Amino acid sequence: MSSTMDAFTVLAISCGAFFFVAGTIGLLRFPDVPTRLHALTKADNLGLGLVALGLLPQVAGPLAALKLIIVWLFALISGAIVTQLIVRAVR
Amino acid sequence: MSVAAVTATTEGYLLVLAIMWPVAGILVALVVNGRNIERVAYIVLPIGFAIATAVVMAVAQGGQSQIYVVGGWAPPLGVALRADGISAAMMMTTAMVICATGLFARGEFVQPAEGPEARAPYVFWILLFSIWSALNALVLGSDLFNLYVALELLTFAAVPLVCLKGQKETIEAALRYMLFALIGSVLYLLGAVMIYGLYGTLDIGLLSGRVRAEPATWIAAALMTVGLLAKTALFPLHLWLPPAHAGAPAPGSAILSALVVKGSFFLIVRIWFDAMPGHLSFAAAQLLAALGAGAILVGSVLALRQQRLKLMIAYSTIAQLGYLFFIFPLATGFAAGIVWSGLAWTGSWMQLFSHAFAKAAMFMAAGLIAEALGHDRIADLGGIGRKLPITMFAFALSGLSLIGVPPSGGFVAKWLLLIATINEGQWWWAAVIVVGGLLAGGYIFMVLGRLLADPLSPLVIRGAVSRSRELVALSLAVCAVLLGLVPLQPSDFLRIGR
Amino acid sequence: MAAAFDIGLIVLLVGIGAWMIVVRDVVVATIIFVVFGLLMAIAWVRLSAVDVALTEAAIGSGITGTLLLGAAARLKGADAGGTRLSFPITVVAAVLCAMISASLAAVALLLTYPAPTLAPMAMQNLDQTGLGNPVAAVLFAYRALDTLLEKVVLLLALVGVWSLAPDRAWRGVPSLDTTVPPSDILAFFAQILPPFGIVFAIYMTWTGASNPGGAFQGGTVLAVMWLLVMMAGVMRAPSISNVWLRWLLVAGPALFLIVGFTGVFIADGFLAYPPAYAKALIVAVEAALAVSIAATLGLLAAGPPERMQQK
Amino acid sequence: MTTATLFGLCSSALVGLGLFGVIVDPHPLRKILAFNLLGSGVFLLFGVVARRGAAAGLGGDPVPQALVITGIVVAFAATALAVALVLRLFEPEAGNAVESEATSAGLEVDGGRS
Repeated sequence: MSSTMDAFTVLAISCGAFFFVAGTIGLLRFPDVPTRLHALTKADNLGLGLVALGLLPQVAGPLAALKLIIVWLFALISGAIVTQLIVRAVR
Repeated sequence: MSVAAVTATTEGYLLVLAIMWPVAGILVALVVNGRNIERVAYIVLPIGFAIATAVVMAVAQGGQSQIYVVGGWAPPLGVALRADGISAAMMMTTAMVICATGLFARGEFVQPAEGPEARAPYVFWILLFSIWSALNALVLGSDLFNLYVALELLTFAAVPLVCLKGQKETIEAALRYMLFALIGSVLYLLGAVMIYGLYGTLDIGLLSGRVRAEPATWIAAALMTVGLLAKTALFPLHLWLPPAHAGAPAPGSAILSALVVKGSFFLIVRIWFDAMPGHLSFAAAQLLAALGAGAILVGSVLALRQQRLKLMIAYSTIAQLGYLFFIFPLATGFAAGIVWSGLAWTGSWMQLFSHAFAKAAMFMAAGLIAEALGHDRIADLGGIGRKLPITMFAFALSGLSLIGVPPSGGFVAKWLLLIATINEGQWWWAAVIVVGGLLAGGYIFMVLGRLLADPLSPLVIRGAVSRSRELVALSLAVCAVLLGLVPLQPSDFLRIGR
Repeated sequence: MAAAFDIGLIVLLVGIGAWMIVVRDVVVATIIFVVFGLLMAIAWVRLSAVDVALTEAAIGSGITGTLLLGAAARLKGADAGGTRLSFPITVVAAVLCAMISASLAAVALLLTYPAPTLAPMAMQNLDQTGLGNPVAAVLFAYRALDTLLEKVVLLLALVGVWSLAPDRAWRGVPSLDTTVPPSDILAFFAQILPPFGIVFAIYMTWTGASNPGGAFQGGTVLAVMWLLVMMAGVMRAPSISNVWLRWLLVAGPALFLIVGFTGVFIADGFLAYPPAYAKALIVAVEAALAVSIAATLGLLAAGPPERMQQK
Repeated sequence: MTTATLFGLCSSALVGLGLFGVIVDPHPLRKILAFNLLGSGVFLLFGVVARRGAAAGLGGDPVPQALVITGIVVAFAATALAVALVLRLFEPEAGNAVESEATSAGLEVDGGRS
């Protein structure tokens, strides 16, 4: 049982890491700030989500799992806000 | 409770009051309608003055330092306040100059009788209280981090004062001052944290017993000193001072030149004479004094070449600050092998106090002249001395003290320093003191000559100058002269607590 | 493993710091600075300083980032490039900075163990303060004078910022980035996030007495929430002569000062607390401070008033 | 090498970088950014000192940790004031409005450099 869960964790986090790498490449390679932010936020939101998902089987109880999901949700919201502010700043 | 290495004295509560009374003034001033802010000042200034007087009397009568342990938490865990002879004397000077400036500023920063609250008066009075609180905290503090907070308080109060008038040049000057000051305080903080890492305390009294002669200590002390030198505008870190001090409104210039730059100097003395006594090497002391000598020569020569009165006075501040740094080679008593050399110690502090009075008076006089004429071009000042005799007299008296003509505080200071150079066998500084006096004579008489000369064209007086404001400037100048009546010997009062 | 993580983090910190110094565009430099701040917060956790990590994330990166980003945006059109230093002076500066760096590194390597520490003393006296968090005990009991003076520093910085207002705009409102009209998306998020933010800020202030957190962190979160709703156009910036606003600014420091002087009569002296009531008094002071800090930081980031309020 | 020593070296590098930026960078806003980098370096040294002083069951000496919190807040206040000065100096509309006001106020004593 636990080895299945561990395999799931490894798989999900690896996928998450892949999205982070993709997002970072986008950040470095895309031509202007809006497209860079697009690449970064899309990929990183998904990446963070996958990392959180992968960690879910590893935590102690439902409360800790809820915490992880809340962390992801807040990261989503604050990421969206920060992106908006940055775009306003460069325009 | 922690080991009581430091115990409070009976009148110690006065020290807390000295710092917190102006703070209470700031808080009240922030919430009252701006129209009443001057009334707040009428309460804050006299009571603050009374507190300073009480501290001086307590220190003089007790013959020892007054100490207060804040919250009952003794150092190293807590923070103590300590008033020795030099802090008490600094507090008194500060109180006198600030109260005089308050009286002087009444004519300049008044809320309009009708209509809404105005910007400049509201800001000015709050800044004045803040500078007072910060200076008291600086001279009473005995904890390196507490002193850092006081330094920042002083900076944040001084910078807006520079650009209170709002012209572009003054904002530029304020920004440059701000950057110098920030780098200065960050370097100081860097040194302070190293000290904590080495000795586990920030308390100056405890440090004096723990400090070891080792490279890390020297690096920390050097960083703190360089940071404070930038704030004191010692040559060659003086570039920010002239536009900042000349650009401020007259009461602001008076405070900045007379008091604010001395706050960081005071802290340098605290570090080398109280936190690490006996650790200042001969070479380092000579270097500090050499920078001081450079300040005297460069500042005076530049003052001679100025076209504008306020800029000339600002450059003179750079020169006069230079003398203070002779305290390092002369007062540590290297030649005699004693830790304490009283003549130079007294001379340096006399220089600080007399310059504070004289320079405040001089900036006020310059402000009145500029107000009357609408400009401060030295070349076109001809004859204004006859229209404003009191102002001219104030300018002349303070000028004589800056030059060091007897009887004046400036004379006592420079004479004591001269004798000290001979006693210590460091005659080369004597030459600088003499040349500095001659150069000061040059720039003061250049202006005095103009003030008394026949006007090239009929003088147009733009605004009436209030008699009471002239008298404020004059009384400060008289204070500078009266300091010349103290006996020419080491002062016992300035020695209290060491 | 841990050492490898630390080294990686340090390389990142220094690399990003260097990038920030050399990168050409100011806005990009500011964004890099925000990232740097977040990495610093991780460094603070690695150094077992969770209180500082929270402060760094909230102030060092969050609100400073907002402030600088806004400023960079407003300076886009202006010609703000000062005069470049000549090459020899640049070299001298580089050598000087390298020397300072080297001497610091030397100090870091020279420091020996056992290191001096006040941790045991801070813990011994902790029960007299009634607090569970030693950092809070240092801030509000052992070294309360620093904290009180620092609050005055904050207020004074605000007066300094306000003093830069044009005379005609005194009593007016700060203009928060008027160049771009607020977008609907931002307004949407600015309505979702603040309720959570406020709850979090209150929790943070409350828990600071016994866990990492406290008035500074809580107040900063509140300030950021306030800034967010102002920048998104959900709520208007207040006039700086608003009486309520000025009372909010002063409330925290004033209560601190009053409690401090009360200590003269009911305890050992100024800023001393009677052990029985210490925790209650400190929590009350922290609560008032959090509100004042929020107002002060928010207004500091909003800048001086620039126009009169539209009726 | 311990964690504390590693971060000590990091702190020294940041201080050097920040100081260089403050001195050399011509753009005032970037000077302020560099000042914040310099500040972070200094604060990090506080963290190192605190970490070294770990004792009595604590992960670090609480005194320097508390001092850093104060320091970070003060650094923010400094940044805000400096940014306000820069904006006032370089924003075209604000600058013009000020000058006309200043001249109408009466005095023409300026603090310009000689």
